[in-house]
Amino acid sequence: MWKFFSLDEIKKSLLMALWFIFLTFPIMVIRVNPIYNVVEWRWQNMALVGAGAFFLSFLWRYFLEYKNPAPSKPADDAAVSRSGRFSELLRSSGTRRLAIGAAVILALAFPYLFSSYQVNIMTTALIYVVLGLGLNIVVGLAGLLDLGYVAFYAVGAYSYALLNLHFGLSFWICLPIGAALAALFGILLGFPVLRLRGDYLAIVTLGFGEIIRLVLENWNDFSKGPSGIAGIPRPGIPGIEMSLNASSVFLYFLMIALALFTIMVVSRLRNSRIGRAWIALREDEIACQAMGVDKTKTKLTAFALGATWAGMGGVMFAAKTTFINPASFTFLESAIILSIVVLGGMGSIIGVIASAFILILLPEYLRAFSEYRMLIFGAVLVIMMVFRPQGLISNVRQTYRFKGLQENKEGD
Amino acid sequence: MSAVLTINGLTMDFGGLRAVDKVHLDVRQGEIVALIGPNGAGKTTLFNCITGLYKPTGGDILAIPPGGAAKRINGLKPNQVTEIGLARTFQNIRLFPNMTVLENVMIGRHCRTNSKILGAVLRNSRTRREEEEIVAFSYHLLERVRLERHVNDFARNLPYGAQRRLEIARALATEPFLLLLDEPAAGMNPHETRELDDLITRIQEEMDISILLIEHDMKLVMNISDRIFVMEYGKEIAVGTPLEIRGNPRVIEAYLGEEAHA
Amino acid sequence: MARFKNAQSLKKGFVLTVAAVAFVALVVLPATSFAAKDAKAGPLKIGVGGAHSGDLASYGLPTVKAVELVVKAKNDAGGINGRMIELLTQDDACKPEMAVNAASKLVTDGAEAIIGHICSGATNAALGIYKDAKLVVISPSATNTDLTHSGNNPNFFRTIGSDYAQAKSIVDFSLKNLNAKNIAVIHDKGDYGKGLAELAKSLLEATPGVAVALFEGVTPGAVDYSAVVQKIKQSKADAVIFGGYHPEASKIVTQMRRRGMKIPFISDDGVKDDTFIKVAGKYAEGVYATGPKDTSKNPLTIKAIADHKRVYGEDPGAFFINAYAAAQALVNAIEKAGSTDFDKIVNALHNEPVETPLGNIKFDERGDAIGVGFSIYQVQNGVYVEME
Amino acid sequence: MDYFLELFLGGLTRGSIYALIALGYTMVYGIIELINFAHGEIYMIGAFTALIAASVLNIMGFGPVTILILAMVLAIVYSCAYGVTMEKIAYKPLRHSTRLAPLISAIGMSIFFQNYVLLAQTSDFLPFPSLLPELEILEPYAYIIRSSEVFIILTTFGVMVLLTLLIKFTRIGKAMRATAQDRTMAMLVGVDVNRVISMTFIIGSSMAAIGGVLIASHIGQINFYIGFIAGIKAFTAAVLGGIGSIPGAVLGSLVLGWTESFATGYISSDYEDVFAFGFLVLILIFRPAGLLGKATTQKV
Repeated sequence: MWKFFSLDEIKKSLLMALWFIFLTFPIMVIRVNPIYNVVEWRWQNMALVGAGAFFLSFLWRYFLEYKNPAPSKPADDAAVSRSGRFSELLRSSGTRRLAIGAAVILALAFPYLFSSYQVNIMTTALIYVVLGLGLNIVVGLAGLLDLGYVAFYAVGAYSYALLNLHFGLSFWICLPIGAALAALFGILLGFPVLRLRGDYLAIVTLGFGEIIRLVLENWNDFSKGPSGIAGIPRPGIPGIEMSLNASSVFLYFLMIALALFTIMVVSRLRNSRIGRAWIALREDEIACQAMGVDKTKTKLTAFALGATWAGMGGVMFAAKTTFINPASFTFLESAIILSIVVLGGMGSIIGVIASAFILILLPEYLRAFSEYRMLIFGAVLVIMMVFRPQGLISNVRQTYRFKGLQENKEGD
Repeated sequence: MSAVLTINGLTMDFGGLRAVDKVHLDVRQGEIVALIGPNGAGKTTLFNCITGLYKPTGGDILAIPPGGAAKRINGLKPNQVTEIGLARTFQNIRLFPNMTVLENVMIGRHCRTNSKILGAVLRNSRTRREEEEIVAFSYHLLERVRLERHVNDFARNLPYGAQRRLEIARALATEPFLLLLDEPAAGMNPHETRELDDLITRIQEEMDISILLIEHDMKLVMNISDRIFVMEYGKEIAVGTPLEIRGNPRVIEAYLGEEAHA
Repeated sequence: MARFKNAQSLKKGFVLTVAAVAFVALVVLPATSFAAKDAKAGPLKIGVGGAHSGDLASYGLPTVKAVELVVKAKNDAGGINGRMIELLTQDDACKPEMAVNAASKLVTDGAEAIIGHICSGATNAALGIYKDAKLVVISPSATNTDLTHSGNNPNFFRTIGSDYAQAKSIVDFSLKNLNAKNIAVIHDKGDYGKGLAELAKSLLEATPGVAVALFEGVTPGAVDYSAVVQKIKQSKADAVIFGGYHPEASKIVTQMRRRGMKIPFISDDGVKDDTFIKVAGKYAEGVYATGPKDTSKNPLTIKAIADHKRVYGEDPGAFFINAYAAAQALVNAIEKAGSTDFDKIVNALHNEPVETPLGNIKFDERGDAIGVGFSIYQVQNGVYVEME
Repeated sequence: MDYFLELFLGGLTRGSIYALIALGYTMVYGIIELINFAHGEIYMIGAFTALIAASVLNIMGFGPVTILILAMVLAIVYSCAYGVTMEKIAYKPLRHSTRLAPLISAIGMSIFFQNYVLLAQTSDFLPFPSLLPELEILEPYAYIIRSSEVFIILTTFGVMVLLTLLIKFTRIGKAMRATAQDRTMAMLVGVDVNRVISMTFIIGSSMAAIGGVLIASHIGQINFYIGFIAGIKAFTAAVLGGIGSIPGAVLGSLVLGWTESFATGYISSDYEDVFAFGFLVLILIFRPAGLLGKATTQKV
């Protein structure tokens, strides 16, 4: 640590500061108003940038060094050995049970401890947990880079809104219908893109997401266009009248139930025949096929299942906001959900849950400096990727114990 | 002895380049057959044609499961070929690095099991039983290739020789009647090669699986093969027992000549 | 054969948990109720919701300042019926999903009436929550016709003309003053622009002898609009009505004029902006745009702007006057109602006129301010001039 | 026929605009296989730098030619500086991690830069002075084509030819090709891979800056979001043409420009982007590697 204050290091930081002063000069210091031909000089910003860059460059180099202790050692192994301790903690069933128990109690008591605003944003965060876990199937497990996941979210939301508007169908009927329609769209998208790999897949899915949004925006007769659909009912229980507060609490518990259901399904799938096939497909498509896995079927199930959760999330979203319009389903939304998956650690359930809470609640609690919220969001994405590219929780696989083996091990 | 694999006049073109030129080859039940030839002779391409990774330009590939009818397999997808009962390993190891050793083998069971999504979610007794069987079967295979101590390790952390053995176990998990090994001894030290020699023979004898292998290690080839096919520039130039091949002047010129240079 | 055991064994618990959650939810729910509305003793809290961050912040922040000015004046004069007013502000960045969170935060924090929100979509999303909480909402800028015309929102009022009123004045002007017979209607596919264009289109179609030559949307931010301009030319339209904002309008007008098309270009409030004139330069000359009636001569307007300059040191931004009027109307209604009872405030808003920069206003049965409407402006020598 | 010709020219302009940005995308992708989502933001920063420089120089009383040259040079310098800094901070530490990590990092950079300019400057649209001279010989054709359009089209093709020559014949070009083929191997035979990647970002950013100045003065206004919209389209164009291929990027951009222009002209502009993306999907179904991309048989 102390070597970071040597003359050499200070010189490096000074250079960095100078570089950033140069870099940010036109944008940070000068502000022009071409309408009135006025130029404003903000010299104080220059000092801020200089000081900030000077100190941050220390931190940057320190943490980068910390990440790669010795240049000879590949970064990958170092990361694994350190994350190992945490993973170990997660694996020991005692701690696990305790943690899960605490989480369940907190989740149940939450609406009675906090205000309805807190309940509301927690519901939003839970929707993203479900979305993150759903996309995790496609990206994290099956390794298919999907930049248009928001399309299925939109399908779910509009299914509920439109079916309710035209046919008066209730939330409870629309939830499975929304999920099924989204799954259908997942398969529809899946077919043409089966042959595409990597980045080609990425741009086509992105295009698909945009197409869905544009159709919703332009086809007024169908979707009411950009002005959206208002007055979508919140879910209720037949026969029980609920106040606003009660219905938001009810929605919260519904979301908890859906999230738990998602967690259960995803964690079971992950260690099943299908789940292993997804992971194998991600790891090596050719070897996977050669081992008897049907690529087409496996990819389509991943797309369809991933889309199903987005569809359910969409129905929930429509029920929560009671108003939807196409502006809620932009590429940025897909990017945020993808960030949740990658930040959490590809394929890790707990990681995805944690990162959904961080990424969705962080901006809410940053309301105080709301102007800087997206700036911070962008920076967090970069910093997380630089210092922890494998995500919060790296790949944890199921372990098996064999009786004969343990005895052997003791003999070692 | 009846054949398990018959290849007639197989041809594979890449653009204007003919990588495999009217090759005839057959593997009989219970045989260990080696396919040798200098680098670039088209051996791996031939493997890829057999296992469905490439679609051959011409010719026939017939797979004949023991006690079953012959099936023409050109143009089938790789997974369909595997389902019929042909399994392979790769020249440059292609394991699933971020899965555990056991899971790698479990993937091989995919085409022999059939639990669906619903089963996986409900975890009903049938699925649980199937899952138990998969684990037991896979563990048993790992014992066979002496990797049982590594079951829960990530495949990427295995030493090189162990990765080769794991690939064989994974292929065996698909219950093939013909195993195709692409340079199984590449990169192994003499001790590991001897172990491999033993392993291949045991697989053939104990599990009654026919084996077709590509190999450069002449000692291994001569030791274990019943017959040897030799390829050069996409063409088949000789067939025979190890003894016959050893004495074939054309092979010595083509193959061993290159060895001498190297 | 080795025996094995699956190390993960807590999946069974999930089913139980789900059941437990459902049970608890059902049992405890009826017990929860509102706690916020009883707090009548403390200060009177007014919520201000709208875009305070992101690219639309410049539309939302002036409203906060306007309300602050009105509230400060009222508090200095002793508050409403002895109660001091306290402001709660929440950002929605003009996004429906954030508006819902903002609205529920305002309700939770005990707001008793709302000024806002800014964008129609966000307002629409937030209204449901306010309606359930029985709070009056007055927006200075949400123009979507359905907000008042649908009849679903008895708690909603606004101090700005509806899109319908604006579309009507655009269409009337085009037909009567410009004698157009074959009109191309273009929009920017957005909430505001497309809504306006749709209304204009249906008004035109309802007029005998008038045809809609073309009805199309342009993609905002696209690098080039020449194809649409060609299409307008091809359609032989004798006027263009554009619904949307100035960045797209200036690109279209520039391309039209460069190609020698001299037909009138009539647009909306989103184009009545000085940036439009600066960007389009000489091509802006002659362009028509609707905007709120000019109230700059009203002494109350002059005073409000002077106050803003004194307190904040700069000229006020968009919707400042509308927000100022909204705050005055709200304060007046609460005062006249004598309480924060929902029905009484609503009644006062409909029946008790108040003197504001927008004139002496009260609200019609749908919630639109009576007498607040639009004028047509034209760019003449580089400035917008109100037409008679 | 006139109508067709005008749509054709409109599509050509549009395509050329996309191409100037798509070239940078395709270069970076070709060398390090990274979808540089923030490339559009570099273009936006180039345009802002030029606007700021031009305004300051204008107030200082410089002539139009000096302003054009200085603004262009400053835009290039700053775009390169931002491009290289971004590479060092957000991509270089990630060279050995999974494919997705740099992509997320790029999305983060894109969001960061947008908000950086939004906060430091403004969210409003700003008028951009038309820096390009009006060509007198084009005066009779003013109703059909503008000088700025001619500049953009010529620059696009000029840049394409120069880049192709650079990559084919110069030392750095050869080093780039080597790095693209096999980074480890290139390193072993003595190619300074870090320098090559920096050079790639410098060239890509310069093109973005040139594009930024030309396009902004053609359109006449900018804000912080222009880079994102144009960037997505340019990326689509690069993939359409076969990402990694320089003539492919130009061809893909032109095809995309024409698709949009003709779809608007003959069908409806309501769905122009739907046509653009739909066309992309269609092309990729039949040619999974894009128009000029090489369909590689995966080696086993």
